[in-house]
Amino acid sequence: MNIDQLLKESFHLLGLGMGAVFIILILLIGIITLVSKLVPEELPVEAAPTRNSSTPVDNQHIAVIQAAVHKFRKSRGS
Amino acid sequence: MNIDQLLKESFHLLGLGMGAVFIILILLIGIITLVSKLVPEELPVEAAPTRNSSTPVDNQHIAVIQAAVHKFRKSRGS
Amino acid sequence: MNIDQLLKESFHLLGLGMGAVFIILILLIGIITLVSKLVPEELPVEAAPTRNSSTPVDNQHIAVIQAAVHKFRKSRGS
Amino acid sequence: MEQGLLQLWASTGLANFTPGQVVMIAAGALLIYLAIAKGFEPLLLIPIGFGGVLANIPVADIAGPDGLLGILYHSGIESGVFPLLIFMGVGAMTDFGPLLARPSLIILGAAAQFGIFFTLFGAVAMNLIPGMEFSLADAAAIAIIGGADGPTAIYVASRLAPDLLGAIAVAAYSYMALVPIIQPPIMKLLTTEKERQTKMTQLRHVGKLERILFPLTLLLLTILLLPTATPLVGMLCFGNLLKECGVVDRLSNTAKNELINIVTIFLGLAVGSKLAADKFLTTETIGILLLGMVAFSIGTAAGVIMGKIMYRVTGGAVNPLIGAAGVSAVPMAARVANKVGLDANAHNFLLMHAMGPNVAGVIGSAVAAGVLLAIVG
Amino acid sequence: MEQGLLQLWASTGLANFTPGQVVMIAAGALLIYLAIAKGFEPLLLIPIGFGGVLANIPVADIAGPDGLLGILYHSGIESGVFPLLIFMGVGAMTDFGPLLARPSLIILGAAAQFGIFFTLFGAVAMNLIPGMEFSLADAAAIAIIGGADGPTAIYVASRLAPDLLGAIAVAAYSYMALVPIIQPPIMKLLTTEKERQTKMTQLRHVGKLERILFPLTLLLLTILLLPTATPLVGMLCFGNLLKECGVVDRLSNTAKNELINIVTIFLGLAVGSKLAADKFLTTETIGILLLGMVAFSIGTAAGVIMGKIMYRVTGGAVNPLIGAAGVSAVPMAARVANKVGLDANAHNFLLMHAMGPNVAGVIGSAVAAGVLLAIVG
Amino acid sequence: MEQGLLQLWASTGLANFTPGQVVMIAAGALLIYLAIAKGFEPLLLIPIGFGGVLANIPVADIAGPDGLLGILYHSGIESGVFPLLIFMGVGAMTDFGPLLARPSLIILGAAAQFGIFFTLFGAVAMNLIPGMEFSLADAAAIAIIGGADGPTAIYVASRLAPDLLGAIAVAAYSYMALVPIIQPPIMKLLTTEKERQTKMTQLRHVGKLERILFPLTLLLLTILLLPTATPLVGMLCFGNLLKECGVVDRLSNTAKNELINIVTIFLGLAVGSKLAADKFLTTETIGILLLGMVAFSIGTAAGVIMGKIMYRVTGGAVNPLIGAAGVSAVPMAARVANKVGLDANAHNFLLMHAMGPNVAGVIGSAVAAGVLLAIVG
Ligand code: NA
Ligand code: NA
Ligand code: NA
Repeated sequence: MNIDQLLKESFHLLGLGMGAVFIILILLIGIITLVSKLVPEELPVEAAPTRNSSTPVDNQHIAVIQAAVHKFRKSRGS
Repeated sequence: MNIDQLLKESFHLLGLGMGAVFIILILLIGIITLVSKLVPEELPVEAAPTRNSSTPVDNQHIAVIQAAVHKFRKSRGS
Repeated sequence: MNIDQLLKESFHLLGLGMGAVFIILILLIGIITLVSKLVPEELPVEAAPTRNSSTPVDNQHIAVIQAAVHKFRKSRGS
Repeated sequence: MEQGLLQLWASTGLANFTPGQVVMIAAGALLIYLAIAKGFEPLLLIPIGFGGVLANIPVADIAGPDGLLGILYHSGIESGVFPLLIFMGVGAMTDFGPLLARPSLIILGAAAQFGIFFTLFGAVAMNLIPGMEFSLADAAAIAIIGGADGPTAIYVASRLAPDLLGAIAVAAYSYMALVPIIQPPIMKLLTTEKERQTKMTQLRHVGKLERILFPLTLLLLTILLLPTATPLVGMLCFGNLLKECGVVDRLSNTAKNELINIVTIFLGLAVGSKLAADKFLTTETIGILLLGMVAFSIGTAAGVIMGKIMYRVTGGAVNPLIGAAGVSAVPMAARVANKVGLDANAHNFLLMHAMGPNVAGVIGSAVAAGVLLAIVG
Repeated sequence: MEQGLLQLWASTGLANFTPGQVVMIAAGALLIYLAIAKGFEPLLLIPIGFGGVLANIPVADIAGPDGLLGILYHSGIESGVFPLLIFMGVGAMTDFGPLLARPSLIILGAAAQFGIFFTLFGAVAMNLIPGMEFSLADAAAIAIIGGADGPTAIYVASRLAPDLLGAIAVAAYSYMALVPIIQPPIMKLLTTEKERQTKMTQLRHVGKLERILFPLTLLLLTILLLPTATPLVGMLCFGNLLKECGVVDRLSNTAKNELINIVTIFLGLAVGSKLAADKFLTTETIGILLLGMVAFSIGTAAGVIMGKIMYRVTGGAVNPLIGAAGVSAVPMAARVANKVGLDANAHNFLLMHAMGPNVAGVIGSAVAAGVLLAIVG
Repeated sequence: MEQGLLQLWASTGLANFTPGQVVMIAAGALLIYLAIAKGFEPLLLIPIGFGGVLANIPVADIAGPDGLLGILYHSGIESGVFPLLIFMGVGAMTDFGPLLARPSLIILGAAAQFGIFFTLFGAVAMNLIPGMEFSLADAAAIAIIGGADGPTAIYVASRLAPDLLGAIAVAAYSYMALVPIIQPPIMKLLTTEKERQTKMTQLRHVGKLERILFPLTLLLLTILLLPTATPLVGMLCFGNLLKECGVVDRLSNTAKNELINIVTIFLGLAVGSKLAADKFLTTETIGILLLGMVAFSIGTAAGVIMGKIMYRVTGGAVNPLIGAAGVSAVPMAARVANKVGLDANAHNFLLMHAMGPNVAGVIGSAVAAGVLLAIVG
């Protein structure tokens, strides 16, 4: 392709590309808005921080902490 | 293969397959039983939870705990 | 290659190889020494153990510890 | 400009969809829905379902030889690498302690494999129905669904009937998720209330040395008798040895966490590539779904019946319900046995007792796979 | 002996260096310096810079087809696998909540893509300069730098102009690192003090179901309209679905941690292989660096101008600064918007408001990439 | 039926074993035993031993081009990728601080490489024994065992003598595990009680900038003088830079944990594939095992002798024992030096002082590997 053809092609691409981007993202806005209307409102509870029960750390924690508390207790002579 | 041959073949496979499964798993039962007899009994100690010494968490634990205990101490005014 | 050539070759390799190893490692000593002179001395602070803030463990720690301390407190009847 | 617009339109999905692709994208979405909303084996069915959606996108050719899914399929499933690595991870996760504590229950895991070989028979018989055409290799690959073990099914299907792999994997994982629905009626039908109430004695302690020797002896036995099963059994044993030997925890932890997670994502997507409409939307798929259900049911029944035999033989020391766990579907089938046991007697905890037959079922299916690969492959 | 010494000398770097290799090793070291000392996108630029050094070592041929970098390039970038896996990880990390809370702001992420297509134009126009020779494919690959999104740029370049990939990746990541320097003057030039002081109302809470449906609807839309964008958009949506569905946390955690880390190391090194002197030290590279800067600037300006339009239309409810975040460069550009907003009004926190356009920019760039691949590829 | 039984029997291991395979399965089991019960480098020797078992299973052909081990070998070892990734992980784990604190001790890591080149000589001389036939490339690959560094040995062997790789890797890791038995007698023989009691002054603090500059300068030096060593040295330096630069901790953590674990599993299994009976059970293997032992001993002796020279030159400031750590075998050899030092003087802690020569030995072996690859490769 010579430079003229290239410029013409890229002019086309500018139009097509920005067109596609705007069409798709505007449709996305529409869909999101629609979905947010259709979906029943949820309460923003966010609940208590659910701890992942699969981690083996917790028992270790507790062991270490118990040891620490025990030591502290002893050091206080109680 | 026509359907007759196929049926014959799969009948064979049914016999061979279940035969192999039962033979191998029954031998496995035998071996496990034998091994459990040969291996000296272990006491089900399960010991104290051995901590993996390569984890860098422990020192952090202790630091955090010390801080917590310290804070607690202070808050009790002792 | 016959055995004579092989022995000659490996004799060469012995010389070249140990030569290369010593030259490169001695140059490395020189460079390290030079760099250590050029680089401004740093104080060996090592600071407080900087905790990686991306780990989600800390909050868990604190929660667990608070629970432990709370329990301990209660058990002491204070 | 107009030409560009035409070119762009010609490259839209709308202009290129085949009806089959639309159906299969809906099917992929259904799998995702079932996985998220109903808890159907989400670790596998979300990647498989999503892979199925991606595989049916027109123009993009993501499941083609140069697309991501095609590359994953070629390098990981065609080669057999992914299911074997999953099996290694399963080995690193599996506690064979209950099986070692009471090895006689292994026989329940053997009986449940009857589902596999009966289904093989059924699949071949289906050829009598016009429109169905299953070769012996096809039938064997379908039958392995009865093993109730995902990686085994995928491994065998990739070797014997790659074109059916998508349907086989979907059926295998779907029925595993449906185990709590499929099994209880069969279990209740075949057992009496009194049998179901049977309590079992506590399991003995199993020492470390026995645990280490187990994967090695299992592998040795398989080597001697059925080497075609050794890729599967070998990787299971390897993972378990890493776990039990106690000196390479960093390797066993990686095998059962990051590595199995990575491979699960890749395997799921790659299996999804076989949900392309032209391969999946055939009458064969309906046959596979039907046969898979039969396989699970027969396997469950065979396990329970063997459980009843053991109940008699041991004078009531074995609860026949745990026979159902012999199909594998680890650990779901063991939980189902526990649940049905609790329904009969609220103080009857069968879970640990069912784990033995449950993991024995994994071994049993791998052995069955070895026979199929040896004779049919 | 002498022969051996000669052979050894002939195999030293000193005896084999080309001037270009020396320059490129220095360039690699510069990237490493900028990454460590100046914080320029270190996760990518350290591996890329180091890969660039390794690629320019004489004799060793590490970037050749049998060298480590060449193997990584061939298997991970030529195939498209690495950028797609990174996109999956990005999806598993991305919170689309702010975008869902106020979807109208997505339009800002669309406007900023103007930088891409204007640069395409500019790249083609550069052919007027003697010594520059860019094909349409080259120009499209360069233009995508304006998307301010690393994996998208690498993916498109690997498909349209692999020879330019090194320069394009370096430009993309460097300018992303320079966003805090490039954007503020443009943002201040185009907005009034009053506009910059605009406060925005708090975002609404977004429920779990909306979050789960979003990746699925986004993918569906892309399938229908622009399937060539579905590899990128699809993997982004897949990662996000893993994150939001809540039932496969072990997969999403692996996708956004270990897996993306491993792929980042490999991708960086492999991109570095394209910094080999003979491919990199060309006049084209200078053109690419210039055009990349233009792309970022135009994209920023287009985003801000669209922000001003929204400011008018909404009667001052939208702060135009957040338009600049539409270029993506996640999350840097959103932080810059927040910073410039704080400069104008110390109580004006725009970060969460800018995150919507910011992640919309990722989608926008992927869509733009799809158009380029559809028409030019 | 009979035919099927015959077919099944014909596919058992029992019917297909060659005596060599039986021996090699026993050898694999022995490696596993030594790894678990005696602590012989279990991270590598368990996967290698298990891989050796799998490789010698008749019928299954797991080490063949389409088997799992064959695929891992082809894609990871033949390509050189696995040892290089291991080296990256080693770099990310290695603390070069002690080496930087007292660089003169690097010379000990140089001297210990004498074991490599002397063994090369010995391997060639072995050709005088009837039945032994080592080419120069074979001899070089065997000699590198003296480097006491697993990935280096595997990398060199995969390039120069792939058929010997199994024996070389097994020898390298076995002797590394045997370092606490091999080294002390040699160390005690060559040193006086007084020398062994020598205390060393505390190491200076090494700043962050020196640590960052070290991998870069080491790489630069290697590029200038010995580019054939740059794949190994480069990846070591890359890993170390990730660690020391402090801005990409997520990458260095992955490199030294999950990634190195995954690659270790794969590398071990793949090396095991080279324990197939027909390649391993040769008189050459006996030669390799003998020569490997010689290499370790000579290397240790050379390091200690250089230590004695430094003891003299520095007027007793260097304990000659730490010279033995120069063979690498990180960190075992450094611990051995510490242990022997403690035996002579219960208050003499040499560990940190021995770490410098120890990691210098890694670099020294990589340099030696570069020479061998340059001249012989
Ligand atoms: Na099973
Ligand atoms: Na963008
Ligand atoms: Na060494």
